[in-house]
Amino acid sequence: MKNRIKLVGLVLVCLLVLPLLLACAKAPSATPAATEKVITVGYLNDLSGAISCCGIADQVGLKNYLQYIQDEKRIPGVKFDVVSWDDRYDVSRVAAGYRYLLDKGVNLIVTMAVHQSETMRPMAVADKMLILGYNTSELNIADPIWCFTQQPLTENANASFFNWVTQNWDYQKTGRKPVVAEINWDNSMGKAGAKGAEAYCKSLPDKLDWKGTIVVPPGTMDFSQPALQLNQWGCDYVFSTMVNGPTTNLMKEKNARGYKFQVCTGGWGFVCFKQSKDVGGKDIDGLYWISAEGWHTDGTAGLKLADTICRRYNSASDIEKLGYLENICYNFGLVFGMEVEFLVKGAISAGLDPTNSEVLRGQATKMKIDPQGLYPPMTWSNAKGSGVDKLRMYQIKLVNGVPEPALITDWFDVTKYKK
Amino acid sequence: MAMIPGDFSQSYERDIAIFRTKTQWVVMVIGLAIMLTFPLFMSNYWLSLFNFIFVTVIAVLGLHLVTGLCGQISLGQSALMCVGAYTVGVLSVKFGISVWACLPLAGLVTGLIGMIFGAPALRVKEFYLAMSTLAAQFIIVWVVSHLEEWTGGQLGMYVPPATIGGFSSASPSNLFYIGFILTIVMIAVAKNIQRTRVGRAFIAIRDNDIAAEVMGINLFRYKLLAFFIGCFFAGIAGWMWAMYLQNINPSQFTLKESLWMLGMVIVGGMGSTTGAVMGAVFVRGLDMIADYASAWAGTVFPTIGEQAFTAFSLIIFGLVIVIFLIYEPRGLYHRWELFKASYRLHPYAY
Amino acid sequence: MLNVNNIEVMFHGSILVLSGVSLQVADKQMVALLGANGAGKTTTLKAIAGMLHVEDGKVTHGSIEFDGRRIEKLTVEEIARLGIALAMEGRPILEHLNAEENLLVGSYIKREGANIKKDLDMVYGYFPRLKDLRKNTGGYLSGGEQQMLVVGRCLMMHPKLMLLDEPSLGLSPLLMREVFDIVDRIHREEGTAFLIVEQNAMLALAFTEYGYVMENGKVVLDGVSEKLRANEDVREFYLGLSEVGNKKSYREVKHYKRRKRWL
Amino acid sequence: MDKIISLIILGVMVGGIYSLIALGFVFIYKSSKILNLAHGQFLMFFAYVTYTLISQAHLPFVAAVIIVLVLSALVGVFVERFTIRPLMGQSILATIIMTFALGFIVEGIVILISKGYYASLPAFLPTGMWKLGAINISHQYLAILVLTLLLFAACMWFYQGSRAGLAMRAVAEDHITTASTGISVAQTFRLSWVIACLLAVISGLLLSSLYDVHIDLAGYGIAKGLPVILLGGLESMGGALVGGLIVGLAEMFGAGYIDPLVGGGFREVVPFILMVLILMVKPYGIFGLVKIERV
Repeated sequence: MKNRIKLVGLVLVCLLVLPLLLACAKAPSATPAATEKVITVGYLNDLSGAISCCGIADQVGLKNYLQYIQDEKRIPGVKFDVVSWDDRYDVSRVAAGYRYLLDKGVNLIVTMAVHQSETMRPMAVADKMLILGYNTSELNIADPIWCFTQQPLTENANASFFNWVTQNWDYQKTGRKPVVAEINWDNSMGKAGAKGAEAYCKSLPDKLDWKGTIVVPPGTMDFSQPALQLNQWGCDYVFSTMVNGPTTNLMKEKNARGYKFQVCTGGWGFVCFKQSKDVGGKDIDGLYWISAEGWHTDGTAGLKLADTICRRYNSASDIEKLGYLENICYNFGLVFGMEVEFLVKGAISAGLDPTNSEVLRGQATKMKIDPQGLYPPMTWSNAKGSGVDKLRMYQIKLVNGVPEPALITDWFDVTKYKK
Repeated sequence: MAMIPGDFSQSYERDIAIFRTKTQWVVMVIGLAIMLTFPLFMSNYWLSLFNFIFVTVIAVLGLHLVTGLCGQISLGQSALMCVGAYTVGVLSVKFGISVWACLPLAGLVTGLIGMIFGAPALRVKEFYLAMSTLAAQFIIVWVVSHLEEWTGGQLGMYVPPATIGGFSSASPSNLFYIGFILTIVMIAVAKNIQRTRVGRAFIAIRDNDIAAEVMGINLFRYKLLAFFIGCFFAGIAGWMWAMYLQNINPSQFTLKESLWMLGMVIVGGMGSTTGAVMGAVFVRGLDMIADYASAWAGTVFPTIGEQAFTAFSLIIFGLVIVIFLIYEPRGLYHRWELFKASYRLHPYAY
Repeated sequence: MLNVNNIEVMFHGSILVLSGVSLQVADKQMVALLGANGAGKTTTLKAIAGMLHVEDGKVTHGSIEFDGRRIEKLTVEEIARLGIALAMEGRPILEHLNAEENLLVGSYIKREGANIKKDLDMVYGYFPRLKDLRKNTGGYLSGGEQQMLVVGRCLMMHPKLMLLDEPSLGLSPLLMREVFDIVDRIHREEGTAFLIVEQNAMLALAFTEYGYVMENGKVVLDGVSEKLRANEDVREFYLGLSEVGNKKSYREVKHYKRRKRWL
Repeated sequence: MDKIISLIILGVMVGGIYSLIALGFVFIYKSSKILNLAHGQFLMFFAYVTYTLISQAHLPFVAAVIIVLVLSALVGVFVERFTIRPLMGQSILATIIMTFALGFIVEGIVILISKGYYASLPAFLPTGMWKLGAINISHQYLAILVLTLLLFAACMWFYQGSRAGLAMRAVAEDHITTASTGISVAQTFRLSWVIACLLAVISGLLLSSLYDVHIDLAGYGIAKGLPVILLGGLESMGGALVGGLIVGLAEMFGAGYIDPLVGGGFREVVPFILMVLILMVKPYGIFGLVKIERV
């Protein structure tokens, strides 16, 4: 008895002391071969929580693309390594994740949602760490900029959707304005989307009949009341700034009750075809992909490349089971990979050290990116540049099982509607 | 508390003293001095981990006073931290009050709000009380996220760092010193509350509140006081949290965190200040170790897939807590006491 | 039937509570176990009923036999199924269950469904008051009613041996008498053996056939109840009488005598 | 008017689902005074396993459900034996934290199985609806409501009318006293965990016929289950039913009428505000057992 107590006590003390011992040990640093530089990319996103359908495909895309660069020797002498952290869509885990990635010696961090980059921003500024985000808020891209964005501000994305509605609504034939509304998660993404949509729709009272935003807590499963409300409003179009999971629940509810409104999701509300198909079958209402100026100018080419890379690095059963090809987020992951490629290439061609986060940030703010024939030359949106305000929109349709984007709205400058 | 055989406490003061021997003092001072040198050689990673642990320790100490000492189960500690954090944010950003001045204010405001949610404690007991504090968790976060003009709502707000001259809490090493001092002060306060009249009244209420009332303890007053003090701690922790992240967002304060804080009190050992500190350090440390262990496990079994990381980290974390509770349901502190006792008595069995 | 053979009980692996306790209860016999507070009476009962492990205690020496079977290692419910029913001290009724459900809990180990009704009637026969209170919540019954309920619940088990721990605790003298009368009736009519722990030695000895006196974890005296009642020391310490009928002032009790005599 | 009636109907239907979730909590609480914080995870786990059996092993739905029911009974036995029984006699809070940690393990296992992906079970309940003017009643919700009521009736009968139920109530009151009457406490515990796991399977399946199965289901179980049982009273099945309906209705009306005024999300806090108000008047929930205190 006595010995057991002692033993357990010792083990406990050891457990408590272990962090201290670990602290004294050197942080594990990757030892690159003499000629090779290793760029460690930190990936912080949701891999198992509410938006996992996006995070997983995105991560696979990023990894595949970096592997592709390496295999094709597009940047000689540079190896890539990806370290991931799963934040389970829980903001309280983001700070821990940031620390973890930093400890793993990452050179830059790729992330997704706005709350993730926002939480990391003060620390990133202090540590001089470059963050590539997917979408952003105005607060996030205030000076000093350490967070860069791939996509429009959420509010702009939503505004551009309603812009599309005004362009395509047949006012003569119907003899009325389209009735529109939004349904959002009660979090940063949802609130930003609602703000943009409301500002836009209210600026065009003669073109849109804006009914308002329904806010549901993240994690909500039951959409019976929101669906009923949307139906009672008599909505024609409903834009959902929720990721695909909850949106499919809303669509299930809508289809089960035979409501008439059309649910559309897009912008950075992800396009996870696989799940939508599982739920809605052929009745997928509308999946829209809204991109900022400078990125995805030709979505078709991007999807074609995604097809090649995906088939090269993933087994057919995985592609089928997890539906990477049917998930636009896979494509977004590729774009992150391209961003990394552009930054590193730029740094090397300027004769700078690509493992230095500050150098990469410098490249991000001013570099011309070599498109390699995929994308036309463009500049990194200097945060408040046109990139986040000027948008175009594609509609994604499945053609023979392969998603094909069709351009439906060309450049649309959201700033025009802002006061 | 077991002492060296033959050495007895001969006065009441000595019996309730925190440090009863000179050795304890010396060990304590040396330990603290060593901790103070951490920023000299540790990386920012470890320092900010410590800062995170400081936040947790302060909040858990508050919960320890409410739940461990006074027996009022509270599931809203994380939300009350939210109140503290937003008090700093709103007062410093909207009203231009110095961040330092916000430190006591955060505690006071949180304490007062905590009293509102603690008020049902007079009528409501046990789990039902837990639920009125659970309501606090949801209501506070909802209110904060809807006072958009002040708090920025779900978009969150940035909080300026605390500065004196050139000293700014923005760097993890400076924040480490602030957090360190704050934690020591809060531990001392908690430990001393426990030793006073108030602390003894709390314990009486925990053990049998009807009997305590009969003995002349004003239940309402003391229960409210317990909530005030506990939430004051949460407010201080909230201040520290705001300094630690500098970006506060209502969704950072989750129910899961609140539940874990209760878990830390249990894992540490109910009713002991040292236990509360041990529990906070243990659970946070374990969380981190589980992450590292699962990253390793992920490289050993790469075929499992990308989610092995999360899955293993959850499983390892849960498993250690489960096994720990099976073998020591009375908490770390109890085990620590047994260990000390058997160590002192070595080589004699009894 | 029950043979407690020189048992030693230790708590927390270090605190010796009983040492060398031996007692026997024969078939259909009524036995009293007397002693001062802390003498180890309740612990003895708990050892027999297998409840020591709850308080981190165990029988470290000696044996307990029931119907020729060693039972000191069995669990509480196994012992209960052998036919030993323990009515613990402090009237442990199940508070939120009503009186009848409390009784039904006692019949749980019996498999035949039809007899339960008969058993209930039997218990109501002994305790007519319970029949009126049968839908009342147990926790709100009065002390005497709760005691009846406990005894009734044990009765539902049809035990061969019933262990009663302080059935008279906190009851008025009148109720005390009533409880003992009923116990006596049960003993006569059902043929149940009883081992009764009691502070009220006079009452207990009046109803039982044999008695044991415990002190400091040992059985110090035993004998036929009649003789014990006549025993000078028992009279002095437990009955508070020096001569028949005359009350004795406690001030005159010589405490050393106890030590001299019994150790 | 249509709106009110629609909201009432929705409230009752959704409330039925909440009651269904709460039933699992109440069952464990009634027999062992433990608040099983892992119930949400169990719901999700069994739904996932069913999905995996159907989609990966290509089993027919009924076979998959039978396998999962058997599995859940084993899980119940296992959980009781290795996590709950060692803590018998210890602080209840320790046991609750234990179930909380258990939830983490179950969540981890689910992530291992699901790899973070959503699952959608095939529809096994009647689809379609009745239209009464602007109001419509979905067959699926109705079927779930009916099944919930049947499940409640079965559980109530089990508790009030069966011998095992009586044993469970006795064990909940006092382990030692109950053991001294020959009832095996361990067996009773095991039975109650097995039944709770079976309930988790049934409610998990019913929930996943309405919604996608994913990690959020666990949190949903806790967030909706707890206010319901506290409103109704922790020990009362009838309370869980009534509490579920109250929460469902309150949420619907909160969302329908108050949300537009305060900017959304009010639905989430309505049950908690209601809960605090009701607890002030009835400290042990609407139908909860009042603690009998004698000093």
